[in-house]
Amino acid sequence: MSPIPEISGWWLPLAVLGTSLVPALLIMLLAEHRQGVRTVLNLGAAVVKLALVAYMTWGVAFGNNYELRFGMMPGVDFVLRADAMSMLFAGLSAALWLFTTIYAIGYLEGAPNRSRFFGFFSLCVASTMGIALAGNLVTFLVFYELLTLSTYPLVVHRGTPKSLNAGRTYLRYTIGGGAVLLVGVALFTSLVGDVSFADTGALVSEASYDATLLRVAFWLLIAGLGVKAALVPLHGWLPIAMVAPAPVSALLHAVAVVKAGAFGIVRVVYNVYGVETAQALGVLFPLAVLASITILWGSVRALFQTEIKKRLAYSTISQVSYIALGIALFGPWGSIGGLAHLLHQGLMKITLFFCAGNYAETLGVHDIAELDGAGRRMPVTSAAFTIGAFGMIGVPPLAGFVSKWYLGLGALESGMPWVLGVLVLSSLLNAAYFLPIVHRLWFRPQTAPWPDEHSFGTGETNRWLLIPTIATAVFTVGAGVFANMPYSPLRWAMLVVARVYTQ
Amino acid sequence: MNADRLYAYVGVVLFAMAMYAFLTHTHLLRRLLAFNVMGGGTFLILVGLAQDGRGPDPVPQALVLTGIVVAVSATALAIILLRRWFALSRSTALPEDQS
Amino acid sequence: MIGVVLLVLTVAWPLALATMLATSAVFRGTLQDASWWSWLVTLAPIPALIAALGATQGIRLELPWLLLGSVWEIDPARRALLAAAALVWILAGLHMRTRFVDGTHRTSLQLGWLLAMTGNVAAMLVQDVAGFYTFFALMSFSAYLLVVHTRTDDAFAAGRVYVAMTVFGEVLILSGLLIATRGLSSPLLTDVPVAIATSSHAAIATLCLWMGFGVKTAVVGLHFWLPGAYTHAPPPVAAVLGGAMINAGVLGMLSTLPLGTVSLPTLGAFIIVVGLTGAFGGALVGIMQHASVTVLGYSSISQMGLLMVPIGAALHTPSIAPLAIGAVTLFAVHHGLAKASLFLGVDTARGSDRFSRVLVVSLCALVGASLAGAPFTSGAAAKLVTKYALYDVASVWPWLGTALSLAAAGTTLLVVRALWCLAHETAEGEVVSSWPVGWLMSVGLVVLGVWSLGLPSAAPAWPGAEWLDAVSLMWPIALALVLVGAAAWASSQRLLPLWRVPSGDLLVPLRALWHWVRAQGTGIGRDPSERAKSGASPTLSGAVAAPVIVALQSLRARVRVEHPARADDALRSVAPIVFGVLVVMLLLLFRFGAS
Amino acid sequence: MRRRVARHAVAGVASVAVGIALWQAIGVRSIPTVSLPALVREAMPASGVSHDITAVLLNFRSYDTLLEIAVLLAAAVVALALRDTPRERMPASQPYLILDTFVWRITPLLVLVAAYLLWAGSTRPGGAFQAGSVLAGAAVLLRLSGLAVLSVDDRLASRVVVVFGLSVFLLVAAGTLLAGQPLLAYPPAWAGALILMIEAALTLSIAVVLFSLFDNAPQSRPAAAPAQRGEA
Amino acid sequence: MTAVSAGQLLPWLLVAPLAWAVIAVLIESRRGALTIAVHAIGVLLHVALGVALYTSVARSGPAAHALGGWSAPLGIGLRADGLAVTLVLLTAVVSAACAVYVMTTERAAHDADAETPRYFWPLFWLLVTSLNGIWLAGDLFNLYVGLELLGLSAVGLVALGGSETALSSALRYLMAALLGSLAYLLGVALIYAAYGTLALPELAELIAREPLTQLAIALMTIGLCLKTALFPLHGWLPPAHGVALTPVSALLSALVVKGSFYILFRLWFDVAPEAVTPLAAQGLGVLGAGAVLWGGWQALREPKLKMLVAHSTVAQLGYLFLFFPLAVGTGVSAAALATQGMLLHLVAHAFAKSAMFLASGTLIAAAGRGGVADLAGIGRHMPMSLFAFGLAGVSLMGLPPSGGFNAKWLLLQSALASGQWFWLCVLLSGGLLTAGYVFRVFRESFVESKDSQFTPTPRGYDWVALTLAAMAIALGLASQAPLSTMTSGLRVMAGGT
Repeated sequence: MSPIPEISGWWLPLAVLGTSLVPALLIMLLAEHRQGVRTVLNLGAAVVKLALVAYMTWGVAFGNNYELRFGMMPGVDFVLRADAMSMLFAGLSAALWLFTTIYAIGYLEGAPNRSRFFGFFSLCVASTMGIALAGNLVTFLVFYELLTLSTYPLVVHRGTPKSLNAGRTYLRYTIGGGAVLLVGVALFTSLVGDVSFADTGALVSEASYDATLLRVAFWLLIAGLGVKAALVPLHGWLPIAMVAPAPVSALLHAVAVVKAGAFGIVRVVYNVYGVETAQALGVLFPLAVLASITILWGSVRALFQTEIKKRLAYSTISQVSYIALGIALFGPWGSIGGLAHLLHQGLMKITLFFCAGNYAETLGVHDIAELDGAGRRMPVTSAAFTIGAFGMIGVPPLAGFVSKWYLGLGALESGMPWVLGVLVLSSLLNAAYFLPIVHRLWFRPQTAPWPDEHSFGTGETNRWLLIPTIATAVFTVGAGVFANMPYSPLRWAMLVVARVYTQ
Repeated sequence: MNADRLYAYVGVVLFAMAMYAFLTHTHLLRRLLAFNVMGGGTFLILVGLAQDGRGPDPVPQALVLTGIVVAVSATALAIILLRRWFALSRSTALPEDQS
Repeated sequence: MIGVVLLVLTVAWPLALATMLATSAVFRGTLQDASWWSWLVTLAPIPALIAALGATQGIRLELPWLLLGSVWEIDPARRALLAAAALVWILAGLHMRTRFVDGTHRTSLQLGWLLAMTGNVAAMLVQDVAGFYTFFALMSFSAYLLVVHTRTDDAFAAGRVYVAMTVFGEVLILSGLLIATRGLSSPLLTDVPVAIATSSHAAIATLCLWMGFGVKTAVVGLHFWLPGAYTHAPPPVAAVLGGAMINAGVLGMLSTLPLGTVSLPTLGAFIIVVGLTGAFGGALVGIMQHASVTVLGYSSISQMGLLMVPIGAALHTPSIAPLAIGAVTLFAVHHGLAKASLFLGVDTARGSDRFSRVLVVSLCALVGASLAGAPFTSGAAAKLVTKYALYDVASVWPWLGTALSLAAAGTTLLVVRALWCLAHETAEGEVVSSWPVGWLMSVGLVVLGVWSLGLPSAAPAWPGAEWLDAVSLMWPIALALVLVGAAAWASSQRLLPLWRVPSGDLLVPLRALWHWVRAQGTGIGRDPSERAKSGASPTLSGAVAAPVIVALQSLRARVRVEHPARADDALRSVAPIVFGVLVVMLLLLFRFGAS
Repeated sequence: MRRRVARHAVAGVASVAVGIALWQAIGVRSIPTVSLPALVREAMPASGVSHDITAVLLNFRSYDTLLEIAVLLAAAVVALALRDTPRERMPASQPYLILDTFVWRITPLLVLVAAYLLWAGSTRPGGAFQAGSVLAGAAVLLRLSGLAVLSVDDRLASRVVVVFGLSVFLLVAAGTLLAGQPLLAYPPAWAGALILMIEAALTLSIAVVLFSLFDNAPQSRPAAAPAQRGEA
Repeated sequence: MTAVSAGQLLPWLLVAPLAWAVIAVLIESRRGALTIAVHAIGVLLHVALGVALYTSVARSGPAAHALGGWSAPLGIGLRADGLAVTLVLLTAVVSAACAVYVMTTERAAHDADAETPRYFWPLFWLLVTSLNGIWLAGDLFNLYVGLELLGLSAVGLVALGGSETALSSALRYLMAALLGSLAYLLGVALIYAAYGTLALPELAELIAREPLTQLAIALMTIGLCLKTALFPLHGWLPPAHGVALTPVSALLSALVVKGSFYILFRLWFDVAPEAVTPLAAQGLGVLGAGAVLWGGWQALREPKLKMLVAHSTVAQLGYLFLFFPLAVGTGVSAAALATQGMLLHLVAHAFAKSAMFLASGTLIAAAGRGGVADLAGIGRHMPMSLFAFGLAGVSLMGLPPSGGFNAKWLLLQSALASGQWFWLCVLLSGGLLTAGYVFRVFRESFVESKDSQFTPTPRGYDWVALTLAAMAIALGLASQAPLSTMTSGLRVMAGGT
């Protein structure tokens, strides 16, 4: 059945984790000036990890199981396991990590504290990998918290009062969320026991448990995860955390933090409760409402932002909730849309943040108003930004369209046609806050000198910054144009969903 | 009431009184004295109660001897610290007890 | 095989050109300045034209990996529209070529031109929903580059409205498609009407789709973008907007609305009413305009309003759908070519001296006659076919024929007004030095009649003698000419009130309303602190939040205080008390804790 | 002031409560079933000494005593650590005839008493601590009377004496272990001798330590404060 | 080593450190290489003994040793069950780390300021002896002597600082310790009077619920609580732990306070489960909750780094007391979970807190001053120390993966299993407060300021702290084995009281 030899691949998840954990420690120990070694370590680890993840994905597609399990404490196992769902997230992280690493190397050229930065950067990805591969709630929690810790030094990296305050806010939210999540996990475990994630839900016979307590546990879990997923009203940290360096923002928004929350919600609904049980418990509808509110609120707030990164941040709040929305739409289509958006949003948002970083690094531009004419000065970056923005709006053939299409189908399928209205409204708002930027880039003449321009020889900006930007933009297009190709995000989401529904 | 029982009761009274003193005095030397009296009370109870109604028992007596050495050591240590403290601060009470 | 290659080239060739152009721009190349390159751009739709003209048997290509699974096909029913679009693009391109070579903002112009063109022709040959939607969007958004080409404030204002409306249209289309095709993962366009027919939300889906495409076809109420865009864009751009891209919208309607599959009487009637409103309203507002391009723009609104009538009728009475579709196709092709020709004429006139201008205006009058439906023109054919198609619904709305005729009168008025404006406009804009080949060819095409392009084979039996019914064709024109005469006389006597409806009609009050709303809602969505900084008056929410914020801040202040932990000191000084209390407590707990 | 009242009130209540609780509990207590005295009597022959308390102290519960000596050492070490450096010698006092004579007469007597107490410990009340205390008392007396007594200070010799008792005790303990016996399990034949040896060593050390605790107690004059170290 | 049984190993754990205490006194005047070498050998030996004993007991079950060849109740028994040997090993490891820290100081001593104070080593070894004595004791009175030895050597170590604050703290500590010991001793007296024996195994068989016994347990409980610095009797702890030398603080917080707690645990759950009452357990739980909140709150406001860590100890000790209400009067599974959680917390806190103290000391040494605010900008200079501090903080906060998390998890599960939701809130708020004060330190350290000056510190400091912190973390991934060793044979695991 499988063309891959059926190896007992317990070491594979470990290796995937190790490829960022070990470099993280090594890099932290590295002296500040050893730039060459650090770069090699960073990129080498990223490439190796990507290869491992690709191999594992291939294996999982053919039904192989890679599992590492040992007793963590009485009654609780530490489980790393690669199933289709985990590869969805692991693939995203591995791929985007490579780009972000390249980007960060360029971004931080000559900046202080690079060893610390890249150390925690790698640690952050290790946590993301752990979140992806976690095979039960407790293991998930382990890496979820590790993520909080490893991102904090990145958020406050600049060490300015502003970033330190942002870090404090960030912590208040995430640590608080972690605590709530802990209670949720503890409550669930005390009700059901330490159960591993299963395709159709770990909760075998919900009838034997107290439905009210199950609901309470569900909402505790969602509340805990909702902080990172930036569900309104738990989203406050995200715009503030924007003071971090651009690669960090990219990482926070596209790959790591918000995605961890969203992915957690996915796990809870599909692999812990099981989507059918969740539907039976009646928790999906409120979740959809919550996600919808978040989508709209984020978009509305984004409209009023004058800083590029802040606008992007609110956009993230809005966009990430598409994932939660897709999950909450009972039925395969909605699920496909939500899961595909997990990947698509990552690609698009990381592109946008790369671009924002490029503007900041090359031109010193931080405010939207300063972008006039940037398209002429930095055409490639601006093109990438345009692609990302259009993708966010959901313009075909970009990735965002594909997600929206399936979300829309899901909305109708699940009997919540009003969700379609939310999608429409959100798209309009997206257009309303993205298109003016695009317009400024391309159609407005430059009116004032750039605030802080750097020259990078012939190219429009540092090559390390440009290449990942182009790559993710190309992927954004590719994920849409070739949505129906095997191993495309969409197809992988379909594969996952095929395993999630029992009927 | 036999002698041993009496020892025990006296021990109780000593202990309670010394405890009162320990808790109310702020002068460290007084406290130390109270501690020693408390210890005495305890030793009385230890020996008296153990022997009450059962005749002489060498074990509690040995325990008390050990206890005395320990108490002496503790007292000596306390006095050393106290004198040093007094030398440095010209105070006989702990900082929080100085009005 | 050649057919498939052509099909691919139709889309890939202009896309490849666009890619080359972008690459050149990034690397600061000079490709966009080259004369030979401008020819390539101009003639980029050639594969499309060849494919459309040559594909008598139809060509089909399945690309399952593309998007959600794509199917490209030129079927006989669409050949005419595709060919017309390709032609319009080529002819307009000939007018644009000088601008390509030495106009301002060459790169973005060429890029927009190529992309919009690709989207336009591809939308006409893609059969799957996602693909169609994709290319439709590509066309719509790229056209923005063309609309704002002059980079004037007016152009930007027009562009903003254009984009806003486009986005609105896009999401409506998306919603409509989603509602229509629920449960279908990668549906084809042909599935849509069928799916709507069985859907319980047929009316909603249809309405969404109609409105979505209605933005592109400037249905009244969704037309706000059109006057501005036509006015402020270069006339050849208006030509492709009004001659080619508009037809993509028409095609969208024809493909997705459940024409013939389900009866939606109310919606059909509504569409007819809206259409007629557009037809007459467009004419009424149009004749009060002062720029030829604007008048022509309103003419488009008016014409498209007319076009809605058979569509609405077909929704109302499914049985007439085949005829109606044929009529609409014919109408669209005719209108596209004629309107493009007129715009190109404007472009030509603007670059001409006074003498040549007379010539230009007279030739334009020929085209205008066709538009007005004068006998022996393609307009007449379109009109008659339309009337024929509506024959079956005459019992429901007996006044429909009259209304259509009256509308023709309106069209005539508009044409006259446009020509009048054109004749009186002072030469402005870029002077076209070369011989206006494109325009002349377009005039030729219109005059020779469009049906030689190959009418839809699915068209109804030809209404033989009826279309020679000159009276029914002529009286509206005559009426219009009388009116024109009267107006001219009144004008010379200064009897005519100087009404001016600003270009953009309803948009003006809407815009005012928007500004008012914005002014009211300035505070919405801002951070409270920012609001406080800006000195805004306290709001209700602020009043509610204030105590909470104060409490939190005082709490924070307490935490922040960095002095020795006094509380612990206090506790330490009462340590004996605490010990005593605890002793008593514990004794009690042990003594009485058992029960 | 309020706090003072509260302190007295609470301390009174607590003390009375403890007292009453103890009083009551003593009144209703039951006689234990286990009788250690009987066990002690049983084991006396093997203890190596004839006095039961000494047997308990240095044989049955010798481990307690070992730790107790460690406690004493701890105090001594702290005293050494905190002792003033350089030490201000106590000024030689004026010679007081009566005092001097008394001291000179009584010191040998005290040493003798100590020796007796030590020896008697195996058969009747007495033992190392009592002996050591007497010795230490003699030393204190000498010091107070201003007579030359070596101070117990940092010198190696002092330290050797301080740990001498514990060292012997430990050596015996280690010896028993190395002999494969339980800790401090004296061979019955040697028990008496070993105990006496330990007691003797302990007496010396206890005396020195007790004296050093007196001798090294910091003076109350701030001038003598050593340089402060470490954390402020 | 194979031939030596655990029973034979036991006494060496007392003899060896005591011998080194003697040696330490003898070589006190020598500084430098000799001292380091001698004590290094002692430390290695101690660790080796600890490991040997642990493996032996973990493999073949509990061991006992009748001291002097006299079996209890006449003699004193030493007994080594899984819990005791785990704590012995813990003591060996943590004390070794602290010793290495001190040796690093001695090696790097260029100026007198950095020198170890005189007579540190004898007190250190006495402390270790007393700890081992307590873990392995099988006799109530012997525990008293052990407690006193522990208390006096700890007080001595605090006083070694020599400063005014050090002395007042030491005095306060001593007074508390003495009062606590006396309360305990009185309890011992009553127990002996009631049962005629002091041996724990016998007492466990004999003890019944009667007024005298209950009074004795109550007195011992209050005394031990005072020595464990249970809120609100904790007043002595923060100054003492905060002012002591860095490695001393680490020892005190990691091990010393655990000694009295250990006795309390043994008393309540091994010796006299019949005599304790659920209400009293709830009372202790409430005080524990108070400690968690109060300690955390104080730490949040504390301007001095080491004091902050000391307040944290108060809070963390509170968690230990949450165990009582969860294990007394509840079901078997809840009690078992609570026991596991508490024991794991004890161990994890020992590692984490010692690491945190050592890291703090290093940071202070680098900054030259002890305020949290003085750390501004230290992140760039002392990344390793901060990393160790952070890892330790992770465990203290109860964030995974760490021993602290697992412990908290088990306590949570126990609270849920026994239906006592209230403790859940306490556990959570405690974690949040901990996060608050840990990140206060980080916030300062990440400040990028150019003007602050930092002295470099020996690398060894960081490695020691990192090792300890890493152990606290590793405990989060592999807590199964130590837990099963620790809980094997405990009565409370078999059934609640």
